[in-house]
Amino acid sequence: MSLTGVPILSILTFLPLIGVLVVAVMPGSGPGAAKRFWSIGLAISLLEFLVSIPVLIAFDPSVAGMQFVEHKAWIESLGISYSLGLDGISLWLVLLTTFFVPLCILCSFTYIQKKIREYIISFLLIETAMIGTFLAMDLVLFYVFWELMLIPMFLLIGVWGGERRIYSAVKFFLYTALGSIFMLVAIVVLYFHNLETTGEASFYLFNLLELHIPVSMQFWLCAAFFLAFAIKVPMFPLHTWLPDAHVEAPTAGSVILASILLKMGTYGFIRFAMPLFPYATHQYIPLIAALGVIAIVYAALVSWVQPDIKKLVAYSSVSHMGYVLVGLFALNMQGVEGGIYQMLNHGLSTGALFLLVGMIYERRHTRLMEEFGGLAKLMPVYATFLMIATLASVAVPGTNGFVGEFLILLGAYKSYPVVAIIATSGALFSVIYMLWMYQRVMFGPVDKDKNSGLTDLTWRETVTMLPIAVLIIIMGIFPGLFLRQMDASAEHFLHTVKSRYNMYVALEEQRLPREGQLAQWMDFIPDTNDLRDRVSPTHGGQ
Amino acid sequence: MEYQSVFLGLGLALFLIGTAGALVRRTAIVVFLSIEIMLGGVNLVFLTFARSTQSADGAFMVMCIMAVAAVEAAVGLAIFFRMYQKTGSIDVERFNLLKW
Amino acid sequence: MFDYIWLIPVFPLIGVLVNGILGRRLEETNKSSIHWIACSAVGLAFVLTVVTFFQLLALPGPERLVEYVWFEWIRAGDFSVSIAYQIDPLSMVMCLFVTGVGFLIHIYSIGYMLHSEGRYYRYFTYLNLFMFSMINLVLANNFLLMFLGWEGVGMCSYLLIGFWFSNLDNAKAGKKAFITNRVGDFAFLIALFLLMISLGEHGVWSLRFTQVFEHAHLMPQGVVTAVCLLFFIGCTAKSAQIPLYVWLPDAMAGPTPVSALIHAATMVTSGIYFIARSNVLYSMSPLSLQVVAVIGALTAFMAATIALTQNDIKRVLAYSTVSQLGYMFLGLGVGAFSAGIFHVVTHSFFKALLFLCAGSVMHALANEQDMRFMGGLRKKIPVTYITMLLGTLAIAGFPGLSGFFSKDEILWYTFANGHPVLWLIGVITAGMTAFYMFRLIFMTFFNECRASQDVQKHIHESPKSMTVPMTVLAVLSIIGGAIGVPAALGGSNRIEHFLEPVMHHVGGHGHHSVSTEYLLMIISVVIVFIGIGLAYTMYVRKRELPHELATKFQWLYTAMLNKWYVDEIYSLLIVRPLHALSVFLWKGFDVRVIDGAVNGVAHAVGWCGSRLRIIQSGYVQAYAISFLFGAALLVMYSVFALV
Amino acid sequence: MAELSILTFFVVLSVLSSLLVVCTKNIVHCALWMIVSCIALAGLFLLLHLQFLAILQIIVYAGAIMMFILYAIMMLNLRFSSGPYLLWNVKTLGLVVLVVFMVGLLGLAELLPETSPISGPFTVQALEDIGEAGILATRIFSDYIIAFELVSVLLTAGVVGALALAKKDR
Repeated sequence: MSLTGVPILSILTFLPLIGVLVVAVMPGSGPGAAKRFWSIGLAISLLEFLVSIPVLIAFDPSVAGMQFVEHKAWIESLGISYSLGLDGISLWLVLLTTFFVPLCILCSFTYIQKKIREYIISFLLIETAMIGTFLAMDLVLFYVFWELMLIPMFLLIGVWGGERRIYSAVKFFLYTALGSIFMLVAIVVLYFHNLETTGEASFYLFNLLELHIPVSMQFWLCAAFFLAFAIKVPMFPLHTWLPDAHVEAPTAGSVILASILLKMGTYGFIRFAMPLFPYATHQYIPLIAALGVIAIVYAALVSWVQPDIKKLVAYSSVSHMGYVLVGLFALNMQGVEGGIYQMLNHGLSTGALFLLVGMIYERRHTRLMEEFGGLAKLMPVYATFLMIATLASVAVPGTNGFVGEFLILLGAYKSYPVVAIIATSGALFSVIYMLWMYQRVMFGPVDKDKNSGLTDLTWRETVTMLPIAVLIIIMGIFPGLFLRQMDASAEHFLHTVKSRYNMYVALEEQRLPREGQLAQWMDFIPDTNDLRDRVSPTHGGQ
Repeated sequence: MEYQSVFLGLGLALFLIGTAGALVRRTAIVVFLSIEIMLGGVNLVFLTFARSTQSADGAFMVMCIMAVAAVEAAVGLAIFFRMYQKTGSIDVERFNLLKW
Repeated sequence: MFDYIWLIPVFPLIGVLVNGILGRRLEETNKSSIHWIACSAVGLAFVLTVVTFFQLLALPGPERLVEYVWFEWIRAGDFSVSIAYQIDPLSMVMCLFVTGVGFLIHIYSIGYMLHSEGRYYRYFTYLNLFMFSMINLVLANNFLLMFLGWEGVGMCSYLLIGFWFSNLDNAKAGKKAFITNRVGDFAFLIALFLLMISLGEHGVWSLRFTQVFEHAHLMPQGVVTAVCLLFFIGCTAKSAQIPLYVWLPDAMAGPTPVSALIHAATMVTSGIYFIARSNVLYSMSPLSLQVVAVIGALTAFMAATIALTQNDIKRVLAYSTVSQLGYMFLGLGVGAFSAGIFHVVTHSFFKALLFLCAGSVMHALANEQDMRFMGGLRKKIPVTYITMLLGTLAIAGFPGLSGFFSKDEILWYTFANGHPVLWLIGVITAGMTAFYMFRLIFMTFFNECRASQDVQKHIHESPKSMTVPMTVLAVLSIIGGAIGVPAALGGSNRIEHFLEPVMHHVGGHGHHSVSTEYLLMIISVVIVFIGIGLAYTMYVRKRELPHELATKFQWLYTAMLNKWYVDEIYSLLIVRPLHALSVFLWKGFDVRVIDGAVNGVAHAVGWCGSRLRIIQSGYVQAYAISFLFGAALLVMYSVFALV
Repeated sequence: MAELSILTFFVVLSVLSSLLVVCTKNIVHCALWMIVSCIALAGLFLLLHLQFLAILQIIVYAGAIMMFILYAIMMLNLRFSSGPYLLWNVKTLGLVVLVVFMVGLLGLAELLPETSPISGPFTVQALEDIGEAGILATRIFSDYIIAFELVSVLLTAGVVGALALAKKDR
């Protein structure tokens, strides 16, 4: 299947935006209005999913670089371009997005009662933003989508959320915006550095990748990028927005937040921060690995003692994303592929968990574990789905979670064994909190009167859950279907980072012949030596 | 030009007097009058320089200022009128809606 | 020739899928079809295993190793692992009894579970899933697929222990089992990675058993020992050894057939299987073998002491299982790998039998488990009585029955390979085993019936579907020893020869004469008889004696009755501090420190604003003054700039 | 000499009347003194030989604007400005700042370099020949046409705005 000449990525990105327009002008009153909105929203998101299928089919796994590239000037005077591209790393994330949005809309039919039009608009808008973020190859374009994503999410939490929604929404917004501001500054600095050295104005990622960035500058730029992405991931200790946001957000909002939005952080690491600043990345490895592994253990322990199911799942997200970081920063094939795979796993299993939590919340209007008990007897189908999601979350072999965690740990053992050993304990703690939750909610006698009337999943809810459950198993048994698509890109990524790192190392050795060693941490605090960097070679590449 | 510094000094003095009045007085109309005095001082300076530099710009500027002053008077007095209708006073210290 | 072996695990999988998806409907319309599907799935797997076994037998000894790669599972970079199976004597022995005993217990379950509460289809789905995982565990040709089975059986065990989840205790027992197993898996995974990394340094990027064992000599001694010990921790969890045995007695909360299948015959022996499988590694590290032997012997002894005082019929059996597993590890630890496996096989026969009989007793007594409310059942349920007695004799090591041969083989190797102390512990344990097992028999089947009148009225023999598997297992318990009759008793020890290609031999026992072997055998037989006699005295003849002893050795009795307080100690030392730490991390650190800092920043900004807003007085003239002030500053600045 | 005395007279009158505008309590008197101040300023314009602007000053300021203000005062029936100041300390501060500002301005004026006269249309010759009204007229309709039109738009807008504001509510 060939897609030459079709701007498929633009279509993919902006199709939901067209949907927004359609929904915005629809007549919104009358008896069937709500139903009409839902069906249109669902139809558009399903259409989007269908559009993404040809991308998967036409995707050539043997190509390492970007595919379906669209590169046009946007604001020419500033060198801002409209460039989209897709490779093996973003392929699955995009598909995950298009896969989840219909499910999210499907699961909101009864949950959302007010402002349905606005709700669907927010959702479609966020879909555009998410896909755009995954596809953008120009830093400004990326930044635009990245920030665009914030607003609908802010609304989703703030308008359709729970009791403390305003606090949570503002917290979410400020946390994320804080990071983005630093990233914006870093982007601008990068741009001017590029302008200075090459005389060309460009925000295009692949132009900037050619750039030689002095080591001390790299250190700070990398810190700024890392901050933005680390907040999004979220990395310990910048994670406290997550539990609040998750608890207050409506179910579908939580799902989107956990399944897709968190991936932007790790995706940002892979796509931008690490290739652009390979030397600084290497310097940061101990820090990130340590924080990642702390997140794994810490969040697992904290989630163990949560009384609120949603909060428990939220903290488990932090733990799982810690794995992703540990994997990515291992900087070897297993770690990186495992990390990307774990991103998908986490999307599926945590998304499923949030959906399931939302389903009982809708029935009982509480999420406290102590309010439940014995649900397995009343809701067997629900219990089955929750069990599958739980098992995936605790990485039982045969589910997708295992493949990801195993590869990550394997990669981590190759790079930093001590970290990896501690990270392995996450597999133990995850069992503790997940089974604890499962037991408290599903097992035991039905001793609360309010619970005795609970009904099992409706067909609509079953339809929502079934694809996820099936995917969890398929990804656990046939990971090759997914991993093979990202092989070439992951290898290319590693090659880029490594080769550029080696180049910097060589330059650093030239720069510091006396010590005969690499620059250390202290060396990165700019001082008068800074001037030396400025006269260092300004060519890119080899 | 002879006496230039006298004219300039007078302009400055008028500006100062006007400013002081605008800052100090509480009745809105008097504040307004003080501002007119400030404008008068400015006008004088403009014209002095127009004469000494032989430029017509200053004179034109004075004409504009006069026009603006007229508009100001019209709109300002209308505002005072409204204020008075609403509160029964045109004391500027009573109007602090901009306060936190 | 072996291209069909992927079908062995797939049959149970089909059972899982069919019952799992259609089961709910089937249960309403056609309940019996559920067990037909499940049993035939396992039955077919068994038949196929037998066929494979004979095909393997047809091959000459050295060629008895066939690997079948089904499809690639995980590949990333230069690391790759496949779903692939390995047919060799060891995996065949394991697979044979796993599917065989599994099949029998599936049949037994029909009678046991048909009228029980809980979803019928769910039970068989889980049971089939267990079979699938177990078959993967024993047939896998690499560590990772084995780990899939390893975790899979743990998961099924969790699900099945908590099968009657309406009682929270059952669910908790299941959770405890899973978590304890995960503790072991933690060590297991570390060992796995360590193994891979250290072999990877030598360019061997593989988890295939054959590859790993072939290149094991490349690894330094210390690493091998570390790997072995870590693997062993995993095995202690799975096979219920000190210090991680605590989950197994609680696991008796599950349905009795499950206890028989998972917690007696198959899953708990996977630790032994694993060490036997990795005997190459263990042989390279004498230290780790030593540890295995000591832990095994200690566990055997300690579990036996606890079993002496328990009153719950299933708990006695559970502790006896722990004790017997200890024997097996003892056997492995002294280098008698085939003897360990031999005991696994015979144990699976008689212990499954014992559990099934216990289930039959409970079935007759309306699910009564406390032996103090049993007694006198000899006449009322004769088939159960006879089969259980046979099982008891087998486990006690009555000469000629299966347990005798396998246990004696282990004890003989222990002594022969130079561990007299461990041998002594083993022999004493054998005596205790005989004692508590006969205590069980006497309390259950002899004397008067102590059950309530209501229950007594309904005592009945179990249906055919239950008694037939029991009978089959009883027969196997009697004759099962025939596959390993030692040369000293005129046998040829067929199982040892069969397993020889897989096993790496450690030490030898050449310097001991046959007469020593006879002597040891006699000693242990005598001790066993002493144990039986003691039990007879205490529980049939002088029945006040146990009570007297209990009062006399009060502290000892209480400690044993409370299982040496191990659960409590764990709770105090590990669970509670961890929980307290977690609460602190959440409330003290997450909420107070991190969120406190975040909200603190917000409050600081808010405070500044509240101070600064005083400037915004709303008075026009005040604004004018500040405007003037700014203008003045600008003017002053330009003055000074010009100066 | 006569010029100097006239100049002195107007300067003194201007300063005095301005001060009285700022200081008198009676608002009507304030307005009246303002008219005097405007006339004094017009006299000074005359001394600068700018007759047209002097006339304009009298017509627009003293005539139109001040009449307007007087009407307003009458309509609002204002007499004296109200009691003690609320913000007297802030205002004192403001006066101090004002003085500083003025001193600064003077300093700035001293420090600025001497600007050489630009030769433009406002030469003495031209003023005598054409008169400044003529000069301005040609400029207004050539160079300043846009500004001029804008001012007229502003005036219109002001009128409309004043009407809208002063109109009674419904």
